[in-house]
Amino acid sequence: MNAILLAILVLPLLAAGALWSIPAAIGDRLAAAYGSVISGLVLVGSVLLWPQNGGWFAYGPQDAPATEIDVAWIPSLGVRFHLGVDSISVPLIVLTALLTFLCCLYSLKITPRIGRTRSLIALLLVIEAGVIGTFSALDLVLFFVCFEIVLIPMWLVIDIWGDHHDPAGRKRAANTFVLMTVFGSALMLLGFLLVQRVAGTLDIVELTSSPVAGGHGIPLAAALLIAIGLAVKVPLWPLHIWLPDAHAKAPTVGSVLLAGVLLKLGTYGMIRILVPVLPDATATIAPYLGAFSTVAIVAGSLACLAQTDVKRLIAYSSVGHMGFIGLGISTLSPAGLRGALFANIAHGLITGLLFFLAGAIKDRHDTSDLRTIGRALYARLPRIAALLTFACLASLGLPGLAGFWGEMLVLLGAYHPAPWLPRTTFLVFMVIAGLGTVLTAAYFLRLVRNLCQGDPAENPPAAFAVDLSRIELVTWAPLITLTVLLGVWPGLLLQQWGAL
Amino acid sequence: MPLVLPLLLAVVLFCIGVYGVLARRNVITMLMSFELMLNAVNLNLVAFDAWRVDEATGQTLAIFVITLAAAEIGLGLAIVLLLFRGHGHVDADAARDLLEHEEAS
Amino acid sequence: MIATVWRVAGVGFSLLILLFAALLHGATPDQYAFLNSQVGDLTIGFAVRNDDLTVLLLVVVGVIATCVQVYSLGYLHQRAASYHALVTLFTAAMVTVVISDSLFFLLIGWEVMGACSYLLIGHYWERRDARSGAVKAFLMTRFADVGFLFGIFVLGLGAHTFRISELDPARISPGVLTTGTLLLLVGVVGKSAQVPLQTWLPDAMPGPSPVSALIHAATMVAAGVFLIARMYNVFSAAETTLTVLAIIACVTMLFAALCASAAVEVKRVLAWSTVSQLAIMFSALSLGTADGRHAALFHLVTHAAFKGLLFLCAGVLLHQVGSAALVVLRRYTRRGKLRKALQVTFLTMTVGLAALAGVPGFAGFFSKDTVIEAAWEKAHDGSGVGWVVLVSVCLTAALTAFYCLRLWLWTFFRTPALAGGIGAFEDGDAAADLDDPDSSKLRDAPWVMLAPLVLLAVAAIALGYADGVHLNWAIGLISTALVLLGALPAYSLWRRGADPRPILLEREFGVDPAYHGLVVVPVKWLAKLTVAGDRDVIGAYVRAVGRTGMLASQGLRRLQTGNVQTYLTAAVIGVVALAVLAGVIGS
Amino acid sequence: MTTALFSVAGAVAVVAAVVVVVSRRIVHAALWLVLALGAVAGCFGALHAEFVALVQILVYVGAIVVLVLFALMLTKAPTNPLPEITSGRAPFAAAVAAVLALILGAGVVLAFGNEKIKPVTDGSATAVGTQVFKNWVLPFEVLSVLLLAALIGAIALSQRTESAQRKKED
Repeated sequence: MNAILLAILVLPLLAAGALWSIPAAIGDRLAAAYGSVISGLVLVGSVLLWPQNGGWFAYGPQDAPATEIDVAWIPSLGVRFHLGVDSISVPLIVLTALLTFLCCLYSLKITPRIGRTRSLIALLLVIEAGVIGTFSALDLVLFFVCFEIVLIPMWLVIDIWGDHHDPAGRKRAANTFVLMTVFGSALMLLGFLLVQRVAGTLDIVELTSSPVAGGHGIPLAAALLIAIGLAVKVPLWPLHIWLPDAHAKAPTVGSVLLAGVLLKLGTYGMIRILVPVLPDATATIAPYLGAFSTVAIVAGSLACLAQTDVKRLIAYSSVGHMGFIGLGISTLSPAGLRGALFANIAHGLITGLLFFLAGAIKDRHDTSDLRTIGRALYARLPRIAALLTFACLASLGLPGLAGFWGEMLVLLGAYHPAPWLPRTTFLVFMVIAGLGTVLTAAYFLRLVRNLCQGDPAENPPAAFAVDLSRIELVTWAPLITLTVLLGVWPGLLLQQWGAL
Repeated sequence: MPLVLPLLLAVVLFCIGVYGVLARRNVITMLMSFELMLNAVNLNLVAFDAWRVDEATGQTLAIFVITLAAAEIGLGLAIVLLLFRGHGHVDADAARDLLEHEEAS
Repeated sequence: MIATVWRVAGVGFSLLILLFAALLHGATPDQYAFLNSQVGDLTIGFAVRNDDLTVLLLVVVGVIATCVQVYSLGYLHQRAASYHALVTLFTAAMVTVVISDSLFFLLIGWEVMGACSYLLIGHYWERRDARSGAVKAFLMTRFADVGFLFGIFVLGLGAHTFRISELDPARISPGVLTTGTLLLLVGVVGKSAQVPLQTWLPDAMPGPSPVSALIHAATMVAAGVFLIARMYNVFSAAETTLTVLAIIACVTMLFAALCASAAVEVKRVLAWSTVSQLAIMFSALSLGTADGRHAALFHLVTHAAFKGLLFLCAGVLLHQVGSAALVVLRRYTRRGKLRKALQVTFLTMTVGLAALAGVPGFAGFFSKDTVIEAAWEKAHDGSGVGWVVLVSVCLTAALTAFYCLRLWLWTFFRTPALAGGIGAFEDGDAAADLDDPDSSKLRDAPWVMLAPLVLLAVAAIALGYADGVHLNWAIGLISTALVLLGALPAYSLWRRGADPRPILLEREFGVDPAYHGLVVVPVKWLAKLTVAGDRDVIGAYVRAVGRTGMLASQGLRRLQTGNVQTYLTAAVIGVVALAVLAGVIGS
Repeated sequence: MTTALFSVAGAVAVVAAVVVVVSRRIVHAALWLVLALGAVAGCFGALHAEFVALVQILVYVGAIVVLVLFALMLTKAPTNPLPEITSGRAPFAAAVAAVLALILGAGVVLAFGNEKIKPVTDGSATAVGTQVFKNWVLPFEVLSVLLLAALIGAIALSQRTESAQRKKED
């Protein structure tokens, strides 16, 4: 198992290096095929890692992570190269591998107009390695390093392959993205160092089994720094300002990975580090975290209602959905945390699908502006429009699809938060978040109404608009299947997280 | 003779040299001020040589410094000449080729 | 090709439900849980159950769905594949609700129904009213469903189980019970379009008529009644909730009946009548007695038959005439064409309206009498709720008779007073009095559409006797008198060719504009405010940080004067400062 | 005796140095530099470091100042007084120099305030030469290389390159 873990971490990196070292003239198709093979292997490997006996070590120190690699790395600083996966991280790793694989597959036929697919594929592989590293790191410094590794390739992806109509805009979006997230991770590193100072170790397993006690002073400062640093990545309102621009300007595959995977780094970090390592301090800040998450739910949904750009709209919807995840974490209750974990996966699948669809619509109309695209997509692109409606319904949390269970468990957690949290406050959050789901429904229905429905006579079909192509069907089918599967069988994931 | 006498003289000479280097516009005057500063150093060396009563080490070093000064002034004046050829003046204030320009961003 | 597959699948699925119901009939009540997972100490998962209520509802759903699917074969040709698929899914969702024993499983069916109704109401998405009606339906029910979800939390955590069969009111504290049931009631009110969440149902009328029949007769709106009947032991233990339910039901039935008497479109009249009839069922449930539950379910079944019938008839009108607006229908009627051309439709619709109005001998009469009887018994025990329900139902019975007769007369009969005039519906329609429409091509619908009509018409009569006739003659007489009381003014007004529609009723008490002003407009403003806030407040901070960096770097660049002496001065100062610092630290 | 001699020479050196840095005529400044360096040589002499004093006069007065004067000629320096011989930061520079003098002076006085010295025991060329060739051979050789390098550098710098000339002709 350790070999597999190491392999899925190293293989994409080596493959990316190999891809860069061969001449640029190998052709886009070949590069994409190569990327597909590599990421497909990683996907297989990550599925093999799926823990047989689910255990959530973060809450039971006696349960060691299922798979572990632990060697000294920088002995003088006490930093170890400590990797391990358990039932929290494996689903996220599988999600990462799946989305990267689908992005590579998608690039076989559909690539950004800027070209240079070879480098794009290589960067995607680097991102994959970085994300998997973050999800499997069990050392704070290693976590930080992997967290940072992801940033630069994504910055390049937005900067180089972004919206070809707006070079200045995509550069600005990329810079805002990288600067804000680097700012956040700098704060996070400070927090880690404070933890190290108090606890004397950087090892997450050790820290989890003997957490830093105390909800004031240095632990509180550390928790605040880590929470803010991770909240930039989540992104939590009001630190979300980089997100809409980055998503709107990024290429389709970039948006998919950004929304599907990168946002999860923040929430994963909260669950992996903040909650178990600094339990008392987290309890102190949890009501504030919950409050900001609730504001994010409402503000994100409201902002969606006034968007005129389909990609921006979906980006803002991520703010709302990540708000749900933040609320779930802040409840510190079994239901809330499981809801957050579930919503992580569900959001990755559904928003990934939504961004694929938005990208498809954008490619066909050469713009993502709702007014320019026009209406009556049901008549012009019936299959894509139907899939869009499906994805919207899934995203607004329709029971029976994946989006529901996460939100439901989060609300359940808010109804019944951890006993040491102020219950009334969380009840208020629950009610506001519940109303936020109505707003969520409102903006998705508005999107469907303004995009899919309408009089076909007034919106004649574009000449080049082709409905669902085969590669699109192939890449989207897994996402659709998993959305439905997780919707009707949430136990598939919930059982992994065991009983408390 | 008190030791502070040559030392204080050296301090005064050195600071006059510093003033000259910092304040004068003519590059040649600046070089001359450098010479004053080097002389102050030499004075120190010789004074401490006398104080320590050892075998003329300070004097030797003073000789070395004088040699260095000769080399320095030779090179310095060559640069001054180059500056003059390039710009037509030897004004340190006007020689601002190192200035960061606004539009350079 | 795909459309054919879905057509066959749709009809087949409906028949399968009937078969399933037949198999379950008489089987011992049983439950079965599956796909469970533990979250903390709670079990979240699915469960199904089988009892009399399940079988009853399965039969109702099966029959109505079969009728609707068959009817749709003739009715709908545009986008038939997606239509039949969605209707099938809709039916499946209702079946889920009916067979579910887990609150979450029920919620899945409950909300999938909402989504399907959204998609089906928006079937004619070219039309503006269909689009907005669909969105409105989904959002209002979704809003209510949030309350429903919270109700599940409260009850589920209170009783420590999410299984309906394990919810024991005796083991739940009264406060939790009241809160939970009230929250569930919010969901029920939204789903069944009761006051104050009633406005979506009339606006859902642009959807295809068979879908309206399905929504109104057997599935979506009936789900609310079903839910309370299913959890009747919990609800009847919560006195406050029942009182609230009674008040809501009584207000709704009168409100909706008044609105129905002023509506000028056949489907809108029927929609309001549905709201009103559902309220009657809720009022019966709010009595909290076994009789009340029985009456409500009896009314639910008869109502499913005659309301399904009526909507399918309205569908025929729409299909054959092209519109169900009274003003259009009058153009045919004034030559007496409509009744003759659409004979079967006329006859079946007459049966349906008679059943709705509660004409003695028809199914509606018997079921309504059961409700009145249950209310009377409750009132007799000295319950205020019983009296309120009794009076409201009686008033509603009269009003129902009024609007049924009005609809029947104005749709199918020439007004003697106007002698062929269009009547009182032409205001606002400039083309109303132009030349006659070409009515020579007007003929009755194909047999696939008529067969369900006939079947349901038979049911609308026969179902009244299915429960065993145990008529209380006094109540029967009183309700007959009430029907007459309502019918007479309708007849006399029609005779005079007048159709007074009070402005308040015609605008449906101004609830919709009020909601628009109170909810939609502020939300739009808030949305704009949020975007502006993101751009001009939060974004401004971010931009300001960037700009500060740029300014600082420009300021630092100024220091690079290019003057050697400046650099030297700075260096000397630095040396001096360091020396001083060293001295200070050293000392 | 030596103290008096040293004081006189030192006073002359300070006055001459001040005139060097404040003089309005650059050529005068160069000539005052001769006096200042000569006075420093006198100081060396007062300390009985004869060889250093001689080298000071030879190299500084004889070579360096002459070089400076040549440079003044080559750069066509005006011989008449200049209105602006100092830049605007002269007062600031004076302040910096004064502060530096204060700190250094205070440090020197605090550190060596009570020390007395006698003139150097042996300031003859023999003593210095012995030192140079006994203990400082390697630095001495390196210094010779440095001088050579400076020589070559000065030539290279002051020579007009062909390309520069061509540029000028264009």
